[in-house]
Amino acid sequence: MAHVPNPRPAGDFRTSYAADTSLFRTHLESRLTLLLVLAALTVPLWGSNYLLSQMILIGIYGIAALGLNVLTGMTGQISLGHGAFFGFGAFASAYFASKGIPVLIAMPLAGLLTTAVGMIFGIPAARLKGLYLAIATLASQFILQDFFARAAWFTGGPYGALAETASLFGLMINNDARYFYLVLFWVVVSFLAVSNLTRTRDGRALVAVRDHYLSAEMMGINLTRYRIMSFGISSFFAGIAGALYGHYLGFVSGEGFTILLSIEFLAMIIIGGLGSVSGSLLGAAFILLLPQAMEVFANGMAGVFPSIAQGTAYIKQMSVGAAIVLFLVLEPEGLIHRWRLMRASWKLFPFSH
Amino acid sequence: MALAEPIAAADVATDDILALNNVEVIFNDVILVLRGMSMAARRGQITALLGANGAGKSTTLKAISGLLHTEDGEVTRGTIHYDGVDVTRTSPDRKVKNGLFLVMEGRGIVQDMTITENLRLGAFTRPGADVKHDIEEVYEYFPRLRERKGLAGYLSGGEQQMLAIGRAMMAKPKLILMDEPSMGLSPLLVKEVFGIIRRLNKELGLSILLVEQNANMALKAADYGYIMENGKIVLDGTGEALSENEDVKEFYLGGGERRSFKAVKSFRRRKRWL
Amino acid sequence: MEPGESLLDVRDVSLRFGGVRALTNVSFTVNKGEVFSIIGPNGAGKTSMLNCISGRYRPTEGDVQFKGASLLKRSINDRARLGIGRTFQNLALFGHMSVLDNILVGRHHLLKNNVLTGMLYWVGGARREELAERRRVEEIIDFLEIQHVRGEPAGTLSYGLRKRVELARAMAIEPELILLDEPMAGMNLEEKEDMARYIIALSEEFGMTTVMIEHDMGVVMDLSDRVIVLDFGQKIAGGTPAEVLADEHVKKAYLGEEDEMLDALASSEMEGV
Amino acid sequence: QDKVLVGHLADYTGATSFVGKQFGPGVSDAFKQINADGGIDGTIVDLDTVDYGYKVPEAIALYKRWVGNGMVALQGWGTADTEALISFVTRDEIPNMSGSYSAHLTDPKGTNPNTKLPAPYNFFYGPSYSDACRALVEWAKKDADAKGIENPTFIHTGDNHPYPNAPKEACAAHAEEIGLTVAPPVVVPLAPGDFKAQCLTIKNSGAQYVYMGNLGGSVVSLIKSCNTVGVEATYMGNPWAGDYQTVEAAEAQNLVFPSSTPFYGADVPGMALVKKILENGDGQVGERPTHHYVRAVCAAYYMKEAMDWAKANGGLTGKNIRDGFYQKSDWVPEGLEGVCGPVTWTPEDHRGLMSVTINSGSFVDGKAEITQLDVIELPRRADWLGQ
Amino acid sequence: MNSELLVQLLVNGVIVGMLYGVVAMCFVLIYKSTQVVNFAQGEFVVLGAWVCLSLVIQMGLPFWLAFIFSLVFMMLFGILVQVVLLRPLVGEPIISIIMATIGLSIFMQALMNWIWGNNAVRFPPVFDQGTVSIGGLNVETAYLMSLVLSLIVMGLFFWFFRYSRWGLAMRATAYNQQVAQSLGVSVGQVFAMAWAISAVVSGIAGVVIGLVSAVSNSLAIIGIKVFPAVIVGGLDSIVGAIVGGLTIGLLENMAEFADGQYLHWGNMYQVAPFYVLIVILMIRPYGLFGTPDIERV
Ligand SMILES: Nc1ncnc2c1ncn2[C@@H]1O[C@H](COP(=O)(O)OP(=O)(O)OP(=O)(O)O)[C@@H](O)[C@H]1O
Ligand SMILES: Nc1ncnc2c1ncn2[C@@H]1O[C@H](COP(=O)(O)OP(=O)(O)OP(=O)(O)O)[C@@H](O)[C@H]1O
Ligand SMILES: CC(C)C[C@H](N)C(=O)O
Ligand SMILES: [Mg+2]
Ligand SMILES: [Mg+2]
Repeated sequence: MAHVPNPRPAGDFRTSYAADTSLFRTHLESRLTLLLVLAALTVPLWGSNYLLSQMILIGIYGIAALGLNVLTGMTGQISLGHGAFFGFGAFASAYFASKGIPVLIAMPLAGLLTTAVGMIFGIPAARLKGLYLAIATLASQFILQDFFARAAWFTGGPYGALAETASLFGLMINNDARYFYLVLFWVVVSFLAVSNLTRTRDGRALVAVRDHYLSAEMMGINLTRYRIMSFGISSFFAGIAGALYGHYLGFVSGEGFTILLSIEFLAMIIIGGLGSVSGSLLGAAFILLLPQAMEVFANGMAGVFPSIAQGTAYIKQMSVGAAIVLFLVLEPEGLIHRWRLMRASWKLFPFSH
Repeated sequence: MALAEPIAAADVATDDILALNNVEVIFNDVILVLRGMSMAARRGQITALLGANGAGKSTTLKAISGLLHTEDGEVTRGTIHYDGVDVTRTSPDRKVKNGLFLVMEGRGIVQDMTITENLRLGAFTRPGADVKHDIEEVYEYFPRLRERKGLAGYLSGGEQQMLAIGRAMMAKPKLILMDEPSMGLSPLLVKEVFGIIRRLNKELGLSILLVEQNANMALKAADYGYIMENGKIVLDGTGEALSENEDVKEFYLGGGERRSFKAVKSFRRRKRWL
Repeated sequence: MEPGESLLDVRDVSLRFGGVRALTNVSFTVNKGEVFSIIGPNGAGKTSMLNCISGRYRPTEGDVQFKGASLLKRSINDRARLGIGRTFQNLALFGHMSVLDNILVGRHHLLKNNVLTGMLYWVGGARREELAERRRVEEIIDFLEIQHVRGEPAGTLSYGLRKRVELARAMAIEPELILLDEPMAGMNLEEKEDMARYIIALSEEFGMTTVMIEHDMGVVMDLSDRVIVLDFGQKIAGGTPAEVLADEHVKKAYLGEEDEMLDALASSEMEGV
Repeated sequence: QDKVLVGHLADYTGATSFVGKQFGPGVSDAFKQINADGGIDGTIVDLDTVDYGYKVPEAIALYKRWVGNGMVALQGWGTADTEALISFVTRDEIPNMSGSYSAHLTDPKGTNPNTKLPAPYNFFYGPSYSDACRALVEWAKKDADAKGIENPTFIHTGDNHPYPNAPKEACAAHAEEIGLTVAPPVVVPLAPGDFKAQCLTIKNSGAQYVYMGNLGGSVVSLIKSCNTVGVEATYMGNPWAGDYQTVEAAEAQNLVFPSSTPFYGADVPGMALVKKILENGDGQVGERPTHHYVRAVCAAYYMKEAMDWAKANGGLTGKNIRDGFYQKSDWVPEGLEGVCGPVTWTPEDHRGLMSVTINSGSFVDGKAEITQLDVIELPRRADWLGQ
Repeated sequence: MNSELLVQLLVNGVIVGMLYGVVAMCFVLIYKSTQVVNFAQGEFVVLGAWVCLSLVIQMGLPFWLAFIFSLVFMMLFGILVQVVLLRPLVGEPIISIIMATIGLSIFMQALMNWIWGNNAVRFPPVFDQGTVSIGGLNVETAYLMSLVLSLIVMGLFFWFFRYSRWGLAMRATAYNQQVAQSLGVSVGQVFAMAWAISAVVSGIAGVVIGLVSAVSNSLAIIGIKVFPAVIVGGLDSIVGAIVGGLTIGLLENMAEFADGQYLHWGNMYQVAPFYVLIVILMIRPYGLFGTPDIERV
C-alpha cells in the first residue's frame, strides 16, 4: 500500500488526543458519514424495491467483505474459503431458528458458531504462510461445501433449509423496507466495530502480524493466537452476513456458497481497497452492480452493432472481466485509494507538485 | 567554492559520465522528494554524495538507474544524461547493459539463491562471458565469500555487502552507483571496502558515484563531492575543499578535534547553508 | 535490584546452523544499568547472540538467564512482558502502519483492552486506556524528536528516521533490558550524536540496561561501560573499551592493524580525557 | 400500447449453459411469436430476457428490479435461484415457471409432511426429477426382465449438489420397491473431467443401469471414461442429460433419457407452430434445436394461456395467472397439439405431467439416432407428492 | 479386499496424477518467476484444447500439425496476456495481479463460450489405438504421450531454473522486481517469457485432456483442482509439482477405493485430498519440496 499524505485542512487543529484518534479524519468526513447513514434511513420511504434489494445485498456482502478484510487486509492472510463460512452462517442461523430460537437472536448465535468453525479452520494459520495458507483455506471451502451437502440434520442436506422470517416484538420483518433496517443496523454495528478495532490494541496487533510478524512477536504479540483470532473475527462477520442472507431469501441452499463466491469476496476487498474499512462496502457495491451495469453496456453495444445482438450475454460477462482488469490496471490499490488521492490533491492544491 | 547553482544544459561537460539537471521526483503523484537536483559525476573519478537522512540520496540513485517505477515514483522534470545520452526515460535494464550499475541500499541480494548464483546474476547483461573466471576474480577481492556455502540470505550483514559489491563487479560496469556501501561493516572491512572502491577506480578505471554517511572516508576517497539537503544540492567542491569547509566539519566530520559522544550537544546548531 | 547487580547472564552459549558454528561457548554477564557493547567482525555472531537472548534463536547449548531465571523455556512473545526490548539490524518496522501505531504496538503487553472491548471502544474502557497510552507514547515521540512524522507510514521514512522509530518502539515496551543492533548504521555524524544522546538517556533517564552492537568505534568507546569482542563465534576479548581496543587480537581481527584515529582514541581513553 | 412484464432468467454463460442455450431461446422465441400473434388478447408481453450466468444474487437482483417494474410472471431457470425465490414469489404472488424440476416444488399446500416449504407459485413443465427417474427405473425393470438379467442393479451418479441429488432417495426407494437392487450412489462432479476412478467403482458395483444426475460435459465425460474402463451398463439420464448433442459428443450407444415433448421436426400437428417460432425467432439455436427448446416453447405457451384466462377473469395479476394454470385438466395449448402435454395442475398438486417418454440415443455413422423406447404413465401417488 | 480394483485405481492415480503434475508445473513456472498465482490457468488449458480442435476439425489439419500450431498460438497468447495485462501491473501488489488473473479468467470463459459454445466436442480419433492396457486398466494413449512429455518438460524446467541465465533472472524477478531490474533484467521480458512458456505447457496439457474427456469450457476446473498438487509439492519446486500431482492423483483414487468399497460416504474422491493436504501442510508447511522463507532479523 503506497503512502498518501494526509494533511488536515487548515483550521482543523487537533487539540486533544481524543480528537486525533477519532474515527474520521475531519469533521466534514464524520458529518458526511452521519449524513449518509441518515439518508440511508430514509431510503425505504422513497426508494424502489429494486434499489432497496440492491442496498440490502450490498450491505450483506459488505459485512462479509469487511470480515474478509480483517483477515486478508489487516492480518495479511488470504482466504479462499470465505464463501463457505458465509454459507455456514446462513445454515447455522436457519438451524437455530428452526429450533425455535428467535431469528434476531439466531443471527448473532450463528455468527458465534461460525466464529468457532472459522477458528478451527484457522489452526493451520499458526504454521502456514502466504499462498500455502491460502490453499489450506481452499481446502476449508471444499470441506465445508461437502459438509453442507452431507449434514442433512443441520443443513437439510442437498435440498437446503428453510430460513424463517425474522420478527421483532411481533412485527414481522417480512418486506424489503423492514429488512433493510435490519441490515443497516448490522452494517453500522459491524463497521463501527471494525473501525474501533483498527484503533485499539488488538487491531494494531493484527496489522503488526501482517507487516512484520517476526518483530511483532518480539513486541509481545502471540502470533498463533492473533492469526487464529483473525480467522475468528472474519468468520464472525461472514456468519452474520450469511445469516442475514439466509433469512432474506427465506431459504438456504448449499449451491450458492462455492469457490466462486469466495473469489468474489476477495475481489470485493481488493477492488475496495485492502485493509480499508469503508472500501469493503465500496467493493461489494462494485462487484454486485458491475454485471448489471455491463448488461446495459452490452445491450447498448448490441444497439449500435446489431450483428452482435446474439453475443450480448458474452459481451456482458467479458466486460465484467475486462472491467476488473482495467480497474486494477488503473487503480491497483482500490477504490478507497482513489478517494484518498483525490482528497489529498484537493487539500494540497495548489501545492501538490 | 560556490553555493550550487543549477547546471545549465550547455554546461554539461563532456567528461561528465553522468549529469543530472534540475531533476524533480514525485512519489505517488503527490510527495515531492527531489526538488531540482543538479549534479555531475566525472569520468574515471570518484564522486561522493553526502547528506542527512531523508535528504533524497537514495532517491537520486534510484532516479538515475530508473528504479523508481516499482515504488510508484516518477521523474517529473529535468534530465539525466549518462555518457552523453539522455537516459531520463530509458528502461533500467538498458542502462545496466550500457554499464551503469547500482548497488542498492540494503544490498538487494537475492536471499534464496546461493552466492555463486547471485554472482552469476550480476553478469546477466553479459551473455557468453567467462563467468567462472570473473567469479574467481571477485573471490580474490573477497576471500570470505568463497568459504560460505548455502543461501545468501543466511549471510551476515557484512557478508551480504561484500556479495553486493562483488555482484556489481560481475557486471563489468563503467559507472557504479553505490548506496552506503560501508553501512554495517566492521572498521576493518570499511577500510577494505574503501580500498576496493579505490582499486576499482584506479585499476579498472571505473567511475564511481558514492552515497555515504561515513563522510570522513568518503571525502578522503572522493575526487569531488556534493552535499544535499531536502532534495537538492546545497554545497559542492573537491574532496579536499569540502573537508576544509567549516559546516562540513561541524556536521559531517566532527570538527577539528574529535568530540566525545558522551559530551554531545544539547541544542541544535543552525546550518549556515540553510 | 540494585545497580551493578547482574541482570543478564549468558552461560556457555553455542549455536550451530547445520555446519555453521555461529556461536561457540560464549559467556558474559550484563549488569543492571550499564551500557554493554558487543563488537566483532561481520559474521562473527553478534546478531545471533542477540537473537539467542531475544528468543528468535534457541542456543544449541548453554543457557541465557534474565534476572536469575532461564529464558530458554519462555516463548518469544513473553520477552516484552519479562522486560526485554530490541531493535533490529535490518529494520523491522510495520511498514504500512503509522509511526504512532508502530510505537503503540510496543505497548501491547501493557494494554488491557481486547477484541471485544476494542470493538466496543466507548464502553468497557478501551477509549480511556488508549488515550492514556497515547499520552505516554507522545512523550517518547517528543523525546526522540520524531513529532513531524508521527502520522506517516513507517515504510516511507528514510533509513535514519526508521532507525529512530525502531528505538521508540523498543522504548515503548518499557523494558529493563534493551538490545540495540547497530543503532547508528547508516547515519551521519550529526545523527549519530543525536542517537548517542538517546542511548545515554536510556540508562540515565529511563533506567534501562543496554546491550548494543555497533561498528563505530568512537561510539562504542564513548558510550559503553563494558565491551566484549566476538570473532568466528568465539569471545576473543572482554573488558572496558580501552582494554579491548588495546588488545592485539582485536586489532588484528577487527580494527585493522594501524589506525591513527583509533590509536588516538585508545590513548585518550587511557588518560581519562 | 398495452404491455405486461414477464421476467426471464436465462443461463447462456454459466454452469448450466449447455442446456440453457437451448431452453432460453425457446422461451424468448415463443413469446416473440405470441406477441406477433396478438399477445395476450392484445396485451403485448414484454419479456425481459437476461443472462444471469447461473448466479443467485444476480437472479435476486433481477427479480427485485422486475417486481419493481410490475412483473406479473417469471420464467425462471436453475435449482439454486428457483429455491432462493420460492418465498419471494409466494409473497409477491408471482408464478414462476422454472427449469428446475425438483419434486418439492410440486407441493403447493405442503400436504406431504416431508415438504419443508410449500411452493404455491412454482410451476414447471415436465415430470419432476423424481418422477422422471421413477419412470426410468420402471423401464429398466421391464428391460431387465426382457433381457433376462438376474438381479438387475441400479446406481445413482451425480454431484453432491441439489440438482443431481434431487431424485436420489425417491428414485432409489422406488427402484427397491419394484425389485431392483440399489448400489451405493457414486459422486461424479458436475464439471467434466476424467472419471475413470468413479467408473471403476461403478463397474465394480456390477450395476447394469446407471442413472446420471448431471448434464452436459460431465455426462459426456462419464460415458467416455466408463467406456474406456469397460463398464457394460445402460446409461440413463435425467431430463436435462440427454439430447442429440450429448449423444454425439459422447459417441454414446443406447443412452436412455426421458423427454416430455416430441423432438424437433417430429410428425405431429403442433410442430408447425414450433417451426414457425424457430423461423421467426432470433436464431440463437440454429437449425436443429434439441427437445429442450421444444419444451421451453411449451413452458411459454402454458403461461400464455394462463395469462389469457387471467386477463379475461379479473386482469393480468400474478394471482390470476396462477389460477389460470388451474383452469384446465389434460391441457394442451392451442396450436401445439401433439407437442405439449397433456398436463393438469391443481391447487393441491403441481405435478403437471405424469407421463414420461423414454428414448434411446446412439451414435451411428457420425450422427445421433434417437428412437423412442417406451412411454411410462406414472400414477399420481399421494406419497410421491413433493417427493 | 478387491485387489484387482485397487491396482487399477492406483494405476489410474499415477496416470491422472502425472497430468495434474504437468498443469501444476505451469503454475509453478509462473509463480517461480513472477510470484503470481494464475487463476486463469484452467482457461489456458482449455484454450489450447479448443485451438487444436478447431484446427483439426475446421481447417482439416492433421493432428500433429495442428498440435504444433496450437502451441505456437499459445506462446503468442501468453505474450499477449503479458503485454496487455501484466506489464501495466509490474510493481503493483501481488494480490492485485492475482485478481487481474481472475478477471482474465472471467473474460476468457465468456470469450470461449462465445466462440466455441458450451457443448462438449470430441476429438476425431488421433491414435490408431485409442487405449493401452496397463495393469488391467485401459489407459488412453494420449495419457502416455503426456507422461513422456511431462518428464521431458520437467527435466527442461529443472535445468532451466538451476543453470540458465534466464532461469536465474526469473528467480530474481520473483524475489524482488526492483532488485532484478537493478541487475539489468528486463522484468517485462521475464514476465513475457514465463507466461509464454506456461501457456505452451498448458496447451499441451489441454490437448491431452481434450483427447481424453472431450473438449468443453468447463474443463477449466482443472485450474483449481491442481492447487492441492502445487501446494503439496511446494509452490516453487518443479519436481514438487510432479510429485504433488502424483500424490493427489493417487489420493483421489485411493479415496475412491475406500469410499466405493467400504465407507459409502460419497464424495470422498473430491474431498479426501483436501483433508490430506491440510495434514501434509501441518507437517511440512512448505509442501514436500518447497523452500522455506528465510526468516532473519
Ligand atoms: N517510495 C516512497 N514513497 C514515498 N516517499 C518516499 C519513498 N521513498 C522515499 N520517500 C521519501 O523521500 C525522502 C528521501 O528518501 P531517501 O531514501 O532518498 O533518503 P536518503 O537521503 O537516502 O536517506 P538515508 O540516509 O536515511 O538513506 C524521504 O523523506 C522519504 O520519506
Ligand atoms: N538462520 C541462519 N541459518 C544459517 N546461518 C546463519 C543463520 N543466522 C546466522 N547465520 C550465520 O551465522 C553467522 C553469524 O551471523 P550474524 O548475523 O550473527 O553475524 P553478525 O556478527 O551480526 O555480523 P554483521 O556485523 O555482519 O551483522 C554468519 O556466518 C551467518 O551466515
Ligand atoms: C438446467 C437446469 C435447469 C438444471 C437444474 N435444475 C439446475 O439448476 O442445476
Ligand atoms: Mg538512503
Ligand atoms: Mg548483525
